Amino acid sequence: MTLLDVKGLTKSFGGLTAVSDVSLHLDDNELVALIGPNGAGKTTLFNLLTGVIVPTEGTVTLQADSGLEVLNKKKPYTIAQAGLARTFQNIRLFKGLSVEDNVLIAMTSKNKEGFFESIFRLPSFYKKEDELHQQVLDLLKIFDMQDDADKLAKNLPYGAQRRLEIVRALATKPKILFLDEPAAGMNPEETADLTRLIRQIQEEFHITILLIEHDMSLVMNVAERIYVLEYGQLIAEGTPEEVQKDPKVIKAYLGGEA
Amino acid sequence: SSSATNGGNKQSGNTIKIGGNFELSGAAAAYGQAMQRGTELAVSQINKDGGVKVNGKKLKLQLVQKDNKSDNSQVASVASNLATQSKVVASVGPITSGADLAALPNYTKAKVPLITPGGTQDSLTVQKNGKVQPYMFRSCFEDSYQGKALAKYVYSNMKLKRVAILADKSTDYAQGLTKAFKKEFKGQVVQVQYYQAGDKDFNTLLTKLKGKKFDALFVPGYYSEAGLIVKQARQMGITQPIVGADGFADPKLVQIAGKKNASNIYYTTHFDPKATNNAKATAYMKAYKAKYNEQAGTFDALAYDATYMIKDAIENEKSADSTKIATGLSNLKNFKGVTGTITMDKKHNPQKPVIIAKVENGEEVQATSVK
Amino acid sequence: MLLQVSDLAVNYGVIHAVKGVSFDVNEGEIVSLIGANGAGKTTILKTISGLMRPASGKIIYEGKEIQNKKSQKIVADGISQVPEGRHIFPGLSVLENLQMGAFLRKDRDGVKADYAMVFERFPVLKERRDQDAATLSGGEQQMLAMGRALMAKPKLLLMDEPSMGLAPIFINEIFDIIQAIKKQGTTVLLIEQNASKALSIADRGYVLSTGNIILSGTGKELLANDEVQKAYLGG
Amino acid sequence: MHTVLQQLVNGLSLGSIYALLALGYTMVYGIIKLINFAHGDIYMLGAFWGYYVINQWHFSFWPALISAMVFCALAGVIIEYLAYRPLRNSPRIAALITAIGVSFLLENGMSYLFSSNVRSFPQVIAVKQYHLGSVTISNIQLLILVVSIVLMILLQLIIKETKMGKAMRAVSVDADAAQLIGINIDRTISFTFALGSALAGAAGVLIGLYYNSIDPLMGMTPGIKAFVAAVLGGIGLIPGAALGGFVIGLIETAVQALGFSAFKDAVVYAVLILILLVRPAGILGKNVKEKV
Amino acid sequence: MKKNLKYNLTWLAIMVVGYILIDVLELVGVIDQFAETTLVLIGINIILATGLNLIIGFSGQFSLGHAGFMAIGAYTSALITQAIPNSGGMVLGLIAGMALSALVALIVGIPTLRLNGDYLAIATMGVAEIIRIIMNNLKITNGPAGLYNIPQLANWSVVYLFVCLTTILIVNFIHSRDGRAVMSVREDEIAAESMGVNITKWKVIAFVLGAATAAIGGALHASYIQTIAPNDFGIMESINILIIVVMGGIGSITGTYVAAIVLGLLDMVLQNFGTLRMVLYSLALILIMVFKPSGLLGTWEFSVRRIFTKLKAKGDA
Ligand SMILES: Nc1ncnc2c1ncn2[C@@H]1O[C@H](COP(=O)(O)OP(=O)(O)OP(=O)(O)O)[C@@H](O)[C@H]1O
Ligand SMILES: Nc1ncnc2c1ncn2[C@@H]1O[C@H](COP(=O)(O)OP(=O)(O)OP(=O)(O)O)[C@@H](O)[C@H]1O
Ligand SMILES: CC(C)C[C@H](N)C(=O)O
Ligand SMILES: [Mg+2]
Ligand SMILES: [Mg+2]
Repeated sequence: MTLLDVKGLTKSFGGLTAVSDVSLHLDDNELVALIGPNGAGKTTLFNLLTGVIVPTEGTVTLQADSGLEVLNKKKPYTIAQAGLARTFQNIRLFKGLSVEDNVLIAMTSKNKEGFFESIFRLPSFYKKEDELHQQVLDLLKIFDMQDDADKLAKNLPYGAQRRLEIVRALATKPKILFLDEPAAGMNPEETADLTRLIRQIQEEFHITILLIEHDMSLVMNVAERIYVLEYGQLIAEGTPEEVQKDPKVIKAYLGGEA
Repeated sequence: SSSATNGGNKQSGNTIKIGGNFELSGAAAAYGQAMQRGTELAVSQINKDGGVKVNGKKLKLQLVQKDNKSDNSQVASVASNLATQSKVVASVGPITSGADLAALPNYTKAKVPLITPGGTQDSLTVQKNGKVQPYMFRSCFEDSYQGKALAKYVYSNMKLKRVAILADKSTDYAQGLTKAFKKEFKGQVVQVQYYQAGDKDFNTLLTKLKGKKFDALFVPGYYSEAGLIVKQARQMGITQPIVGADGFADPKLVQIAGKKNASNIYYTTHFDPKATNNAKATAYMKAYKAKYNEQAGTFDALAYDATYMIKDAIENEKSADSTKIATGLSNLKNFKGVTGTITMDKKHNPQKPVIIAKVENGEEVQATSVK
Repeated sequence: MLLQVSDLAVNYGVIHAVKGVSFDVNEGEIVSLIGANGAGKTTILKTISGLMRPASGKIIYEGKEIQNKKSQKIVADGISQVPEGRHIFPGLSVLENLQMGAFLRKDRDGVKADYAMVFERFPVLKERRDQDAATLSGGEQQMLAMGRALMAKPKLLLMDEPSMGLAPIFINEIFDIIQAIKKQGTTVLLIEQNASKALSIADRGYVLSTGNIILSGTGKELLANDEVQKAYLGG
Repeated sequence: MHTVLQQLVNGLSLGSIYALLALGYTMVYGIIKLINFAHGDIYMLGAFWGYYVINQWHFSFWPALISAMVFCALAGVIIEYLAYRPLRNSPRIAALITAIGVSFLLENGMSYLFSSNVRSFPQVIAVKQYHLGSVTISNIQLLILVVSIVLMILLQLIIKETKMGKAMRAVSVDADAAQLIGINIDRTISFTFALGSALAGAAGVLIGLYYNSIDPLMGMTPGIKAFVAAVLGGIGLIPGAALGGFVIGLIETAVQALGFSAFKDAVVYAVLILILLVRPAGILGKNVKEKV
Repeated sequence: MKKNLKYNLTWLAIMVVGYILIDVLELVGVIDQFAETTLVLIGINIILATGLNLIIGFSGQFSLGHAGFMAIGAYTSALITQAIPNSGGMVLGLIAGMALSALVALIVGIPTLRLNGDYLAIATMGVAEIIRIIMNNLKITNGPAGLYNIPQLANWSVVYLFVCLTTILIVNFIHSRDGRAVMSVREDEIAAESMGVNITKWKVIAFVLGAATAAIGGALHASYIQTIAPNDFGIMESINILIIVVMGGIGSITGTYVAAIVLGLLDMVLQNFGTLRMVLYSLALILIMVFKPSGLLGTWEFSVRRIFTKLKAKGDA
């Protein structure tokens, strides 16, 4: 079943067309990778899909419970509430807040605490807070971060920060998760851990994942399907095996050995 | 839960403590510092002359002064500090009406009279129900008093029928003057324009006025802006008389305007050493110059008088208790001050002659006493 | 010996990030520092460049102690750096960024020749010459950071994870470029997560773990080392 | 018609004063993102310096002007060294509070030492009025106008063309990276303060001469107006500061000329807010959206 | 659940004990009129500064216009209590002041809160100045002379009560879903939005809430000082409140308390220094900021929960 359908998505910055007429689709519970040379427009595509920037042209539709939902031109928070979550290429955690708060914030829209309920500290407030606290701990446990709950995000080591970004995105209870270079700055061992984790998330949460990554060991290991972008255009699509052999991809991206 | 309900502060020991609630910093510091100088001069002269006579004994004055930052919260705080901690029996200042209003509740609670050298707002001395404020006094004119006098003078003596007004919109002083003037003036007010205290450039407003027909320009406001207005008006070729109130009565007006520009200027004032035979004023100006090495101005003189009014009240009542001083102040009669001979009216406003001074080429050339 | 670091210790407040590290770099070499996240690699480079002061230890460059010198003096002496996280100047164009790289240089002709050299090495930068550097893609910014460092015409080039975020095809190219830089006579001190690539082009290497050097040797030796294989090469 | 022309002249000459002050404001902001609240008070120092040297040492105009610039440059550098440098790596708002503290200190220190009285500035240049048709303009107005324009061009050249100017831009966007290419941050920032404060010093003497009235609090209101002007034009930009200054001068004049003088400042702020809503980074400012 | 009850009761106890303590000290004469004035002024500053801290410290929006909202509260309640000079009027005045202030904050907040950093600061400063100028020109506000003879319905216990109420309001707000959403805006707007947080909404809510508490502070000020004028609510007043917030530590309510008290006491002591007063004050300000750039307490917060946990840990050991 097609979950997200992207048609003719285009974005130009002044004279430069960073994303040009891209059409793609993501199916339910699929793990797809997006690769391409530096500056190909991958991050821009993520930004378009999540509403951080507004497309010049094209449509994005989501198969929501209530039928089809058009997402382009919507605000990022509505898109996030509709079930699209992401991580950032340059980590953007809430640095000055605790790990737990980082995750709790992602639950804001699903959290039904009322203003007066919390101002007056009604018993129901504590009940809801306790439940949330438990949910956060459960999530953190999956990533082996339960002991970091009270630490400030900025004090976490780099690798842990990347993982926290993923936890935070998951806490929005997304249908689709976009990961922008989750393995950047990790050493091979950490990357291997991450690979396992990504698979686990996909299964456990039954979500669709679209992943940008330059580390081919990760991509070829987990992706079911791969899109390849160059100069803003899709130049190839297929299984890892197909893509790896594609001469266009080799020439533009993989290079001789890979 | 107050310790001062027993009837005000009693004088004790060999000194009489009076308070100074002064605007020494903040926006009104220039006025507050003038008030400080006038008060200090008066206190030192009184003490040099032996002090204040109470029941045959001569007691020295002690001035307890505090800075209120020209901030109303601090004004109130200083008032309670002076009244309840220092236990002063009377207070000089604050000098601005707004601050007086903020200080008054605390002084009233402690039954300590407050005498302001500069709070000119009409309603300052009356309560909401129309009764007089028992502990509020002033040594200056109230706004309407001068406004009226000026309006009469312009119409009747100068025979000018068309007046343009350039008023300070940010002070109640200027607003009060404007209102009183407009009410009293029998001629025509052709135009009213506003500026804000602190403005420096009046060319736009003056250009606008220049096109209108008027016989005199009335500038309710203080010398710091009025000086600039005179200067810019004259440079622009506005030659009509410029009239003002005691806000003009400071040597700085001429300094800022420049001698040549300061011509054809009329203003109401309290004291005038030159034209009248006021020996007190002349002596004061000399003493002031000797002590501070600069020319005296209105506000220091008013503060000086305020201090002497307290002395007078004490000596008349033969007691330096705060409630007695209040009584003494409300009964003040024919007090000979630097700023005129003062009699306190029922509303605690000093009755004294208004003098109209005329300035030509930076020099005061004429002074007329009007009623 | 071009650079000699001895017993270097650096703290962030109470955190001891580098705890008595010694290593050296000979003229004309590529020396690689590898180590896990948080091992203290970036901190060492910052200290060499004079952005941080060591708690103890010495840094000797061309026979002179530089650990207490100001950064501009160190740059003037010929050490330049491609910092972690790129730190290009946003708001300035690509070309202006490169100009800034040559800030201390007085030889106009040399500078001109070097623009050409950089543009040749990184053709994308030429295409994006007048674009605001802030809007470059991650990889493009990395190239710009390298180009800018080269514009200073350094004797010693410090590189902090230059391959981070680069496409595979470009990673190879980057390492080629590093080798080319060496051939031109510039000495390189290289920090990399991509340990296998780094060690394969390095003359010598050091392995850093929580602020201490635990292994050293030639690039080949380290590549073959079991421990290194396990911990850093995913083997 | 001739009043309109005259009002235009009035507006421009008022605007040139705001512009002159805004230039220094914007320079300091441009490099360390500090709202230098004390800038207006440096201007006051310049005016008092001019007052002093003309009265006591009988300086003529140009020596007074130049010595005031030097004096203020020094004052600026010292203030930066003592009060702002220790806070360079602190939150910006902490530095702002320190700047407010410095502003209070200068205002009240001067008031303590020399009393808060208004005093008249010695008239070293005799005022001459030129009548061009029906429009009157004085030699001092012209002088201010010319000086602000010359300074603006000069500053723009310094920033765009000189090495120091480039260093200033680099430091302003990324101080660490600037160090890595060999820029001396301390010197660059000191230089900026010196330049900005020298401008304020020049403004102090010129405006003192023009209005002939100076006092320790004289920097407060113009300081805030200059800040508004800088923001209106696009803070950190030299032409923006000049433009902002002229726009405010013209608006104030227009409002007064139309008879709403009581609402002069309110209109200025309202226009400012409206412009910011349309152009969130000021008239000339580029609204750079962060790349994600 | 029991634990939470314990914490809340402890807080309640602290507040009641504080009240009784002041009351007793007043009865035995340790706190005289002057000390009481000082306490009340500190209390009002706490109310003003906690509200501003919510806006600046927690939502990260740099507002320089707090005095404007304070003015709205002050004028509204002063006019109402002049007409109805009893506690009913006071309550009505407070509610009306808060409502009006919140309404104005809503109207100006929605468009202006899109601005960033210093641009927002100057826009809010402009709003406050416009409010002040309007007060200066309206008939009902009595122009530059302002309002006087305002009945003194706010004594120290009323101020105390409102210090407690606003603190509870703001602290509870911060430590809830809403407060976290507000803080995420401060930390990173783009990330917050991508996590489903409607940043405009939360910015405006924090701004409106802060404005409403500013109105409380203004109303109490008007009632206690009994006179108000437009000039009381100028840029300097906004700056004075800002100073409390920053000096205490941005984002620390405890810090706001400490700074308000320190500055209040400083104000009290410095009265005696005459013209030197503000010189000393500014020196103190500069020195504190130079030596404690993150404010007296940084982001540290007093917490009953933490004390209990510590005590428990000790007991266990
Ligand atoms: N706001 C912008 N203004 C102008 N150009 C932009 C902007 N954002 C991105 N670009 C340009 O669009 C192109 C695509 O950038 P994008 O960040 O999407 O690349 P990417 O595929 O994610 O690359 P990388 O793998 O290096 O992160 C780049 O050439 C970049 O310079
Ligand atoms: N500004 C700072 N304040 C406090 N601690 C810091 C700071 N910067 C780095 N550290 C700590 O110092 C240690 C060394 O950090 P450094 O950045 O040098 O590591 P690295 O080897 O470069 O790691 P990476 O591979 O992640 O870049 C780490 O524990 C880190 O948390
Ligand atoms: C000293 C003056 C500025 C005081 C003014 N007359 C007032 O009523 O407030
Ligand atoms: Mg990218
Ligand atoms: Mg590093």
